[in-house]
Amino acid sequence: MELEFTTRTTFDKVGTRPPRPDGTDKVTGRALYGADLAGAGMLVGKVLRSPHAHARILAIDTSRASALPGVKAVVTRDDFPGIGPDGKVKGEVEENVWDVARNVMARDKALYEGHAVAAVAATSTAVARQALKLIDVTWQVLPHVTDVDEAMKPGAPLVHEDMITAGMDPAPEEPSNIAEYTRIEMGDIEAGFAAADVIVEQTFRTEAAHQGYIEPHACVASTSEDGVAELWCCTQGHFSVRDMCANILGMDLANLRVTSSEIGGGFGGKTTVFLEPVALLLSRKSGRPVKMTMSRDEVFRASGPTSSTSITARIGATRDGRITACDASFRYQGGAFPGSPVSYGAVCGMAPYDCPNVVLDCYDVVVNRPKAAAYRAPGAPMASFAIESLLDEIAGKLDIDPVELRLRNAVKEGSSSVYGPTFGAIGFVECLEAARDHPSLEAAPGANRARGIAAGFWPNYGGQTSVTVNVNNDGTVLVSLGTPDIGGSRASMCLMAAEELQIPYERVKAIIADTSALGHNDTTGGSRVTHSAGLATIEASRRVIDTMKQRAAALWDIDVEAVVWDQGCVRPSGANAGDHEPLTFEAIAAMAPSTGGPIAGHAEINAEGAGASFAVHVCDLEVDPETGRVTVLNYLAVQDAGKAIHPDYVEGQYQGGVAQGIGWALNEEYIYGSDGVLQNPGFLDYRIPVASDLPMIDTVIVEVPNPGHPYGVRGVGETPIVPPLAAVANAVSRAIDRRMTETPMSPPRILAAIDGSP
Amino acid sequence: MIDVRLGATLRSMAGGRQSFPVEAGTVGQVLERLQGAYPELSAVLDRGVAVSIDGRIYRDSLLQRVPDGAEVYLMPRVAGG
Amino acid sequence: MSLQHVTTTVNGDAAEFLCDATETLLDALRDRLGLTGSKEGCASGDCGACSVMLEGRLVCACLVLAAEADGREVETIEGMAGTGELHPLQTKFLELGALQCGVCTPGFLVAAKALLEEHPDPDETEVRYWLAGNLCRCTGYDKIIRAVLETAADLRGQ
Amino acid sequence: MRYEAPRTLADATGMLASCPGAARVLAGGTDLLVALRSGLVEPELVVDIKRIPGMEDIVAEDGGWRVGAAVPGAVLSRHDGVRRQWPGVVEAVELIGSTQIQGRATMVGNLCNASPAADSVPAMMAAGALARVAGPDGRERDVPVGDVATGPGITSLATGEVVTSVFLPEAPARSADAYLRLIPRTEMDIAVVGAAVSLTLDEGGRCAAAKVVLGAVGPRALVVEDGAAAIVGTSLDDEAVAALEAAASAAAQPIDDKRGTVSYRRKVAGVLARRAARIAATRAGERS
Repeated sequence: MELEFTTRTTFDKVGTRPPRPDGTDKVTGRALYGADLAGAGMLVGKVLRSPHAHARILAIDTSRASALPGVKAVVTRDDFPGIGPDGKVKGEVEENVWDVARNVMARDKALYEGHAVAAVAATSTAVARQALKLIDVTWQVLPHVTDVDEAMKPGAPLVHEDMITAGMDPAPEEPSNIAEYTRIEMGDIEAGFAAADVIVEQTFRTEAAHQGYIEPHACVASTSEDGVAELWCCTQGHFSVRDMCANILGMDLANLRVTSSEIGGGFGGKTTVFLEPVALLLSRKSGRPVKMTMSRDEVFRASGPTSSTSITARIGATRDGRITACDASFRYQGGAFPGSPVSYGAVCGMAPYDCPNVVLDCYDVVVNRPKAAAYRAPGAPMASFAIESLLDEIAGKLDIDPVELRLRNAVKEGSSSVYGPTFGAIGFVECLEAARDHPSLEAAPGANRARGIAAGFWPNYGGQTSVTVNVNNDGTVLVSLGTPDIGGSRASMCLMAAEELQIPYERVKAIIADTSALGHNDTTGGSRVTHSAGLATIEASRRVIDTMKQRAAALWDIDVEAVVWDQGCVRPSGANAGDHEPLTFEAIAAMAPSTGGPIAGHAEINAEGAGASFAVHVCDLEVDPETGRVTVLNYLAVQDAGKAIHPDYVEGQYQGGVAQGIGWALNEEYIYGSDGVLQNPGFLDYRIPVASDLPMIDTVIVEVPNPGHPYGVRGVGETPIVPPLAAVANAVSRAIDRRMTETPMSPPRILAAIDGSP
Repeated sequence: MIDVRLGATLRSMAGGRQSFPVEAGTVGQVLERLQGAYPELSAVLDRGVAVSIDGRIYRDSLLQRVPDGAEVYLMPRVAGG
Repeated sequence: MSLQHVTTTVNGDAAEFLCDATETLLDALRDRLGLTGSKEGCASGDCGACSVMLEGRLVCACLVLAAEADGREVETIEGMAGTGELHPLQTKFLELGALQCGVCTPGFLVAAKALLEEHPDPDETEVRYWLAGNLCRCTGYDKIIRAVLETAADLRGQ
Repeated sequence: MRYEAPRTLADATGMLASCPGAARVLAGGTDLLVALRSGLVEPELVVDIKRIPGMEDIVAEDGGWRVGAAVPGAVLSRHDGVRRQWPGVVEAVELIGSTQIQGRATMVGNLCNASPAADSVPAMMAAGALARVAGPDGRERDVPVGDVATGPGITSLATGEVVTSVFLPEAPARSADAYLRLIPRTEMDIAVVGAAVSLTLDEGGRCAAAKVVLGAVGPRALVVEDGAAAIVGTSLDDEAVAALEAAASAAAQPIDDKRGTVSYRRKVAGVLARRAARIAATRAGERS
């Protein structure tokens, strides 16, 4: 379906900051999250996880566990139907379900420390824990590898013994840990470097970060004897949970109804399944509802952190600061299965710049770590760390202001993107100018202090969306959405419906409906919801208006073409329309039962036309030269939102992305021991920023409307985490006069750089 | 005639050729006719692609019209966090 | 396994429950008393999502044994609003959009209320350090800190 | 597991002594509950000592202060008397965890947990504090706090023994203490390095006596005699504090682990000792 619209620029309600419809439940503790549901006869499910980084499972004996009083079901790999790599996929599943199935429960080998190998359902947590201790697994421990560069070396332990690198011509004959190779190429790289007056080259490394959502994964599954099942869980996409679970368990989609609870953060980490198929199986075997929750250490060890990376990049530029060439090698590990976001990352790193000659080599590598999941702008922050650091080096060598250097190379409408197509309306130049002109840039840093600047990009996407707008007889409106609300999207949908319907915001409420109530909705992710669900909400609202116009026309006995919708009323229009009193939205709603029945609008769309969002960040910080500790003093995030529907939550996305990025830059990391065991699976030693670590985070919302949305909306959630690694690194590097090339830039690492030791 | 180009991330998968002319009126026809006419694109098409038409990216819109002379790129499908 | 009988006061009401000796106060609140407003984010005292008041002192309910609550008074997020009326902190959090996913919000509100009762006029640094045991991954803390400072000013009548 | 909350010390020590399996004392519980939850310890008995009279009291004694084993940080840090005499001890206790942790965690618990990185232990040692230990036979003994922990997670306490209080002696005139630690964040971390200095100035402002103690750079807190010697008799001029810094770095016996490297800890031990000495001297000067 092709939606017809022209992008609006003046608004009555959109752009205001009313309280969110789900807010009161959230400030009173009433809102129900994944672990908050309880049912009669509910069992507790727990997972036994591999203590080894890499080990063959020779045998699993569950007899002692099954015999323990209170244990109602035990499942292992033998209970999972085999899905071949060509397994038929039901519904919309982006991920390779075969890999997801093997990640959910180990088959022949445990591929990382924390990989699930068995699960039990019991009458209490204590019994379930005891039962796990009674499961006997016979292991053959294998050599392991957790580092991306080590994993690529010939002779490295093979995570999958039969994996041949895809994308190489000719295909290699020997298996390796390189799952896929992609080359991104444009122009003439040799000529590009030949034209350069200055060339900079460095190798960069970033350690894996975790999304760090505060709510651990949780679900309740209930399966009846007839095979019909219900699942309640915290997820970014209950439709895709349904589709993945049904695939893994061989169920019909109609037999599984999934309800998304309130969700306590996701950032990409709740776009796949971990516990859900296991809970459904345990429920099927026990005949009772089963609740499963991850402990925090399970979240770190066995959900989906992001990739660690190793990147070598070289950029050339002319004396006047024009980038002439970039070649780079991006090496990302995606954990124990293929699918690291390496090529997205590579593209996003260079996308802000008009560079005619590019070669980007991308390696998707497997290692003995948990399977990477999406994390906010997957792959982009690491690539931008490398590219934006090198741009700062060029700015330094050429003595050009770093914002000015970026302005000289910034893509604009009509520029070719590094990934091919020509950019439409984008706001990168506007963001750079807003950053340059912002008053916070006037304050000059002092001793041991410095400022860092970096840009970021994310393309955003649309996707399948289904929304219903129901009009009640009292004139209030209920919007049913299928995209879980993580950061306030219900408020934005209510604003857009109220804007279209020209009724007060307070008269509109929104809920997240379950998978039985709406058509398919893609997952909340990729910064798509305000754009796509917004588009569908607007479309559904317009259908409500169409129906209201039809009702009024019928009532007045005139053609529907002779009525117009104007300021929340249906009015007759034109010479022959007669002299009828306008009917308000409320009046038509009240007459609905006697004029044809309920009034509802719905839209089932595949939203296209997502608009890319660019950002520019400015970080001021101070380094303690004797300890290497960093204090962030000021931070400014400028980003193009297209149109901010609810500015509080747009600012909140910018500020939240900045905080996560600062954490990743300074302290967050996965630390593995030589045994391949994660050493810091908790919030004590996986150090996400606390309130006292951060300053206020200043924001500027740039609004260059996206022509692909009736209100000009661009997604905003991903881009804010792209620039901070480089913004912080550029500031630290200036403060200590040494280039920092690794994250996290922890105090020991910074002090080592200051002292010149390795 | 529509000149379909490969986005940068896909070029290495198709033996270096970058431009593939086809007669087509919709995205669905574009993909179907590419499949028939250019066996070297099978690896690209099998992995699933998005299609950029004049800078706007379409992921699953086989029915989308493609104007004659439009800038058309095949792209990898991107989701996000 | 024999269970222990605990008599306590929760949000001003008498409450009794049976629990295993290893259960925490958080387990008891959520699983025995159905008060799921206090959240388990870590079970190790690092995230503050289970912040409650025990005998008038701010604590993490995950670091208190349920049996310890015998004869003690507990206040949770569920007791924060008055009858039909939100606490000024709750109102301000809504007004300023000081929450996104909302799972840390109960802990922040309980902790912030304790702060304002002890320090009615905190500066930004004091608020940040007082709330350093409450992790938020969505907001970058900015709007939360502003909401607490603004509520403090409102309560002082400024 | 059994939970008991005895009302007398004799009951507590008796229960602990007679328990055939592993038994643990519960005061603030901020370490014990984490260990319980993770399955690191599975005691048969947990004895909550908070209902024993006196355990939550801070009492003046011989010009100093006796701090009960169940006094949480939140109470200690509001105690003006202790803070006036031993500001470094109080700031060390205040650094343990968040506001919520402060509502529970106790100085004695920090001592008996025997972590090499315990914040309050170097500060208590620099203050010359004594731990009072009660045994099941009804006898009490006082031991220097530095003798309680003998290694990571290991104490010198016998079965059935409980530390009931810590005595902070009267601080001499013109003396003060300070404690600094290095953590990557500003809060919610375990010390990578900790340094406590207490010192006394003479009437001329020169350092008459000093104690320097380091945390997190050895299997237990380390007394740096050479560091104290480097500043005693000086006016804490640059040369003297540089000697202190060098002595502290030399004395440190750190390990490489997830929280820091040997070279980093060694260097920062010196930096923090120097900075803590300067703070202590300034405070002492203000008190003369």
